[in-house]
Amino acid sequence: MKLFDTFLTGLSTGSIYSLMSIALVLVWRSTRVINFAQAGQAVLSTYVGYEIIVRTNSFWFGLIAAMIAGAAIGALIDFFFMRALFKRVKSGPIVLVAPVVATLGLLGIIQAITGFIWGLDNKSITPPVTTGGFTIGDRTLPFGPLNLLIVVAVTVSLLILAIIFQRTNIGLSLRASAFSPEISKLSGIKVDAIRTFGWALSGAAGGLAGILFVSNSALNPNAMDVLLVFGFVSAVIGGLDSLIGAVAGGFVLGMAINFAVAYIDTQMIFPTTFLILILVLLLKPSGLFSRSKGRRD
Amino acid sequence: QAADPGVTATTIKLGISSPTTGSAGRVYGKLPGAMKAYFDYINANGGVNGRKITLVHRDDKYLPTLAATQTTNLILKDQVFALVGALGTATHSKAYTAAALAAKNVPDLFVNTGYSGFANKTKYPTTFTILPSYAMEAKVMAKYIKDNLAGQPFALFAQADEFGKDGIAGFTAAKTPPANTQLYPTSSVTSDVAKTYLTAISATPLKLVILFGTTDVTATVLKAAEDLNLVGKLTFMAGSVGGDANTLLALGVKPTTIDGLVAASFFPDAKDTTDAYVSQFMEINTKYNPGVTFDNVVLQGMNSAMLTVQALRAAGKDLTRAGLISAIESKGATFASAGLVPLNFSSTSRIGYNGYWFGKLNAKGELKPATGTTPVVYTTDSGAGDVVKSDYKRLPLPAKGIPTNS
Amino acid sequence: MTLVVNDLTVDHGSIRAVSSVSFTVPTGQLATIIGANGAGKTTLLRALSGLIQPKSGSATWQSNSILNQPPERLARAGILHVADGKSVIAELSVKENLSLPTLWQRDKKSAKSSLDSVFQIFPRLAERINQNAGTLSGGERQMLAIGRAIVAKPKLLLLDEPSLGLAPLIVEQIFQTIKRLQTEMKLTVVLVEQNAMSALKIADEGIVLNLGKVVAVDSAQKLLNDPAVKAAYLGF
Amino acid sequence: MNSGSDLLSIKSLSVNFGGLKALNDVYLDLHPGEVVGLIGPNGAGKTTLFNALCGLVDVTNGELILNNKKHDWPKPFELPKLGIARTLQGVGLFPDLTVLENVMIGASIKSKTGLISAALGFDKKDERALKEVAMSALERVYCGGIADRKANSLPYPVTKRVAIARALVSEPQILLLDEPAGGLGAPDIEWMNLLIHNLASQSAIILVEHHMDVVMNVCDRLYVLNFGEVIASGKVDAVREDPAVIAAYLGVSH
Amino acid sequence: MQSRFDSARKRFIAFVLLGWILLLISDRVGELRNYQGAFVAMYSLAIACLILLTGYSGQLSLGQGALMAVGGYSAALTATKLSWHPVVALIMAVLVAGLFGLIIGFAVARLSGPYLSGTTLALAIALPSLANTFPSLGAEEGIIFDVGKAPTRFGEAFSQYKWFFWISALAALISIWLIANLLASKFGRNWKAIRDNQTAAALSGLNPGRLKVTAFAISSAFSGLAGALLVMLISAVSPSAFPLSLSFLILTGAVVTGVYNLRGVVFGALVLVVIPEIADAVVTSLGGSERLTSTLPGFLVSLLLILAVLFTPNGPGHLIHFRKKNTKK
Ligand SMILES: Nc1ncnc2c1ncn2[C@@H]1O[C@H](COP(=O)(O)OP(=O)(O)OP(=O)(O)O)[C@@H](O)[C@H]1O
Ligand SMILES: Nc1ncnc2c1ncn2[C@@H]1O[C@H](COP(=O)(O)OP(=O)(O)OP(=O)(O)O)[C@@H](O)[C@H]1O
Ligand SMILES: [Mg+2]
Ligand SMILES: [Mg+2]
Repeated sequence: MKLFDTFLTGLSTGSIYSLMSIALVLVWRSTRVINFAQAGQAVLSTYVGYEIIVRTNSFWFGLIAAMIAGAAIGALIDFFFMRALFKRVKSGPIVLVAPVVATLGLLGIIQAITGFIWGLDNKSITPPVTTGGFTIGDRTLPFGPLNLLIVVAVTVSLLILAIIFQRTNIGLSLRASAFSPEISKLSGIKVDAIRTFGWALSGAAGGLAGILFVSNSALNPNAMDVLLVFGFVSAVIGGLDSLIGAVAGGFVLGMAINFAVAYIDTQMIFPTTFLILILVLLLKPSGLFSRSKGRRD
Repeated sequence: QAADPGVTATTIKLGISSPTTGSAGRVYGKLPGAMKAYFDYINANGGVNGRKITLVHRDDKYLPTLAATQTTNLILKDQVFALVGALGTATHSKAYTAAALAAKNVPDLFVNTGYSGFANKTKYPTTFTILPSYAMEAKVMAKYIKDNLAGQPFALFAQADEFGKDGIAGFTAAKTPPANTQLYPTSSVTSDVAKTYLTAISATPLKLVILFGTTDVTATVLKAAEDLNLVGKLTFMAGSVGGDANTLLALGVKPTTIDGLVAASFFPDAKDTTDAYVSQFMEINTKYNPGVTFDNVVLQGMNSAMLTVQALRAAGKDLTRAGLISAIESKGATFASAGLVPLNFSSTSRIGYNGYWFGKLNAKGELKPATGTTPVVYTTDSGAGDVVKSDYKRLPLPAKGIPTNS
Repeated sequence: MTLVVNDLTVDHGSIRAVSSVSFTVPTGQLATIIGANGAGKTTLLRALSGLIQPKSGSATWQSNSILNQPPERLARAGILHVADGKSVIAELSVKENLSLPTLWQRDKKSAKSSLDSVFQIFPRLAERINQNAGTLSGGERQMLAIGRAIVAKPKLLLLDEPSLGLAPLIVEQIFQTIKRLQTEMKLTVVLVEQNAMSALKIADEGIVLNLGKVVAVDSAQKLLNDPAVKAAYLGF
Repeated sequence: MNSGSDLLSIKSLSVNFGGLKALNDVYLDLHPGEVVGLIGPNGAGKTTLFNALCGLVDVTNGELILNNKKHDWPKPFELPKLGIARTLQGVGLFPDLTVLENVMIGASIKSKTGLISAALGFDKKDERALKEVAMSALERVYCGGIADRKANSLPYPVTKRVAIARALVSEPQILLLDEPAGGLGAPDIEWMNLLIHNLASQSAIILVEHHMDVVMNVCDRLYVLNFGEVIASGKVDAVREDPAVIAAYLGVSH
Repeated sequence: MQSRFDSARKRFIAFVLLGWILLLISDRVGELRNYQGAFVAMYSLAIACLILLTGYSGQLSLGQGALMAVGGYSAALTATKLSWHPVVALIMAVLVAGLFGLIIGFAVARLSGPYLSGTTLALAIALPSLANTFPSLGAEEGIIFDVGKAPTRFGEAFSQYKWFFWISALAALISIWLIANLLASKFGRNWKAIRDNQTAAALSGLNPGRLKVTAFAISSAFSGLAGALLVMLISAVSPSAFPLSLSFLILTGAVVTGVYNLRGVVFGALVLVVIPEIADAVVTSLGGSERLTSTLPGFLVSLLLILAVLFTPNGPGHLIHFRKKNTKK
């Protein structure tokens, strides 16, 4: 029973991590940037969704609004900021560092702005379905309609993204633009637009993650900080370049953490995160779903 | 001898380092504002011995390093006369030494922590804390459980730091150690973690769960209990730090869930407008702190500010740091305060309040006495001393909330 | 209806790489730009394909200015540049590399057929179709880069040292292919080469660059036989 | 063949990449003072053979004999100790370092300075010695004058020479050159010809190259690879007449 | 450039001079400036460690805070639990953190780019929280690290803060001098080589794995010292003294410095200390609502950070470096 219960909580934790992880992987795939601002973007989009929910009384309008807002914010960041950054930062070890620092700076700015507009206190969003668990006999499972909704959202996002990437050429354009903007441009790919699209897509995923996550907890400017770390670790576990990997990484981490909490100790959350990550990477240094590397000469 | 910094014929400068941003800022961010509001109110009514009080606030985000530098800034740069209302164990314990408060004999008034370590006068010679210690809280809880809940065994879900550890020490001192203890790192309790915890507890015969942590964790656990349909099956008790009804409701806990939640407190209920102190503070809040809703944190801030004003008055016209400290030592126990439990300042005791009463929240979020109609107050110490029922009657509110003591 | 370059000057910071270069390539002609290392050949091509902004001068293709345009727009207009040094995306497979120029094309069928023609020219690529381009041998990468240009069905092809690192037999074959593309597809080609002899053999016209300046423009045949040019710049 | 004086001998080397047999049962011998050319069509496996010898790919099967002693396939960083040095097909200079520093990297096995003496600044003598050998290696490729230029500011032909200097500074017995003339113009090829001749006086060389004039000029013997197998080997003149080689690689014009 | 090979001596003289200047300054400024100066010295060291690791060996670490925590705990435990001399405690911080870095380095040397960053990030959140699990590590109140008062021969008026500054500055000066020597030696060159082209470096006889581990261990050792200094400055060690934001702060300092060389570390560190002050001053002078005052400092700091990345991505240190080169030509 405990095993099953833990599995279920792992599933629900994992699905939230997966959503964040997807958002991070999308930006990574399109620009080779780990977007730490995603925590801020997602929160800001969620506030927009919150305002819509307050005004329309409809969770679903809010969800759509959050995704649209997320896409817009992502696109704006790329358009006005990341493009300029990449123009200025081209080579050397700074290429590793500058985007990280830049997105951290963005995170700070977005959090300050949300804090200024909405204040620091908690807001809550009433989810469209009950958060209560499914009941079997006299037992209530630690997994209910909202958790199911989130799992479904992950699955649907993954499917939609898969379709976008398989059916259209956007996936390949994204990857090509990220790996070599110059060759992509010479092949006629509108690299700037494609990258902005990647950011927008990621922003939408972040908005979705935000509003679903907040339905189960509370909304404040720092609401997604911890989730960002777990999302990043999930993405790294999964291999950063693959959406399936992002989702798998999220579930691996979610399961690992919940089993550690259930069978060892609550205090094991952060140590488990580190241990599972280093275990995976010792076996596969570039994540579970990485493709084989190029030659070395 | 040169005069102490921060006092002139017409002003007194006080300082506070506390979080107003970050995750702790969300919980305690209103504190400095509330204190400022009360001081403004006093200033508008003539100040203290003709001096106007200014309060310099510095945000430490609840980080030890920042607390150390910000407190040092308060002393060296802002040249404050005394500190008042600093917040947090991890933060203030570092700030105290780093800012050399002891060497400079800077009064460190009404620190908002229940960590009993601050009562150590050799280590913190200028510090007075305000909250009863967490150990006291645990001991009083143990007593309550024995008297009202048939002494049933209980599980403890507590923050993995001084807060939780002090609590365990208290329960152990009361000879009722928790049957099951789970410590958790701050910021890690998600709804799934809470569910895992509650599922595990519900598999044991334990029916009583004590939550020794901040209100957001209490909320997460209660919501998990709702989801798992355990609200009726388990009884929850929250410590004074984690039982703020407003916050619980704002975080989406159902009114029906908090209805009946047992919570410890040493203050009147912040919603109780019939309480003289509360209604006076509310009035000040409306006027001098516009747009900020009145809650436990605001109450706490105003109360500390009011104690500060009394301390300053008690120190007399010739205000010195040493004088302020000895004034609290000698007269602190007689200050008017909103607390329903006695103040315990003396030359040997540095902990302000030293007891608790137990209430039950109702669906509106009001804390009503758990038994009878008036709060039953227990007092104790942080060590092995007994828990005794107190018939303490607090002093009446000074006229208009403006102290006139000397 | 030609490529007209007039008084083009390009700087790399303080280094003048291309200096007042002018030449004309009529539609359907194959011009080769030759010259020693560092003569400015690559820089010239990069300016024509929009990868760098020139300092001054003009360049038009079919009477439209092509300078300072985004490279992707020029590519879509049929101006295709195969950069030097195995210009492939190492992290993508051979197939993905080849499909880059088709991503934005509507006509999927013709994209498919041009893919087939690439495999006909370079059967080795067909064998490596799912391999990451990064694992290809140096020569295979060069084939892939040229293959990508063929798939794009350009109107103006700018080739930078296509023979680099290729085996003699393949070099022959590539030059033949370029010639064939030019004649069959009515392609205009600007071919930058170190291998001046082979290039001049297939070219209609030769442009000799030295230290960023045009030092000789003439029909390829004449250049091949001009002993002065030979001795001074071609070294054969 | 006098295998007793072999500097290097590779026997039945196979390298597989997944299902692909990049090298299959390949052999190669190198005698002191010799320049051996390794030629073959693109993708034949020439670079892979170098990679196997340098520990950059996993060898599926095969035997390595160095100075008549059987030897494990080395790790890349063990090569200088074994007296082997190599240039890369793609030049591979360190862009952020100066020319001199690039070459000093190649000589780093000569430096005995430990971490602690380096931290205390006691590495002057060692560094001076390193600098001296690096300078003399640069002189050998006629690049002494540009020692302080950053590597990423060099013209292409010069980078090729610096790369060679970096390889020969460790005074290798065996020098592996992967397309040293690739991308060079006619005058520079001429020049490279001479340089390789000079180098041959000190090291045995294995040369991979597509410029036939260079190959024919400097090589004593040739091995021809096709589809990962040796299809011909022997004296230059014999091999260039071999019909299989002509068909697979050279074409009729040579 | 010719001076390269007697630069070690020059560097030594420069550091001694700098030390003298600092000594003179510390006498002339107040307690607060001395305290801030001590922080600047501590941050300088931490930034130098990150520059070694990231700018030179090419390993981007988001977990410097964890390495600092190891040093901080080692120092505090040595001084408080073993009651050894504070100097020994500082040396212990270096040794233990170095050993820790060595072990972690072995585990992560194979990782590259974001995989390494992710792992170090996870380390940064995991390691400090572990301290709460072991009672002997003092939980949140932490373990005191008290270096004691300045020797009496310095006089009565010698403040605690000046003493902090002296210790911090001396430790940082010596350490940064050692690091600067290393970076100017073959090690610095070899690290750059494996960073820029691992294969070519390996073929030249450099063992990339070993070099990376060495870089990690050295960076960790001196980060440990920086951590011990931090803990000295705030009087005690506890998990929350090493939040993720500390690691990010160091990273920011490195970017402001320019990750390529040490030249601007003091400037980078100064920025970390001064910018919040400036933001504070701006907020105080603006006044405004509670919300504004609580969010504006964060906003200003982030804005400055972003402007710094956008307009001097290689840091002012790099600009100076660059200009010198150009004028020499
Ligand atoms: N990015 C750059 N920055 C500075 N100078 C450059 C840059 N690219 C090229 N140069 C310089 O511009 C001049 C022309 O170089 P370019 O690459 O165009 O010559 P090339 O004729 O293509 O030579 P190669 O035959 O070697 O390819 C050279 O002096 C070169 O050093
Ligand atoms: N890491 C790898 N993974 C998969 N295939 C590889 C890998 N490395 C090489 N190959 C394949 O092995 C074959 C031999 O490659 P190699 O680089 O040795 O060729 P080469 O003879 O050097 O050719 P060139 O003259 O074009 O440089 C090629 O077909 C190449 O695609
Ligand atoms: Mg070129
Ligand atoms: Mg090759």
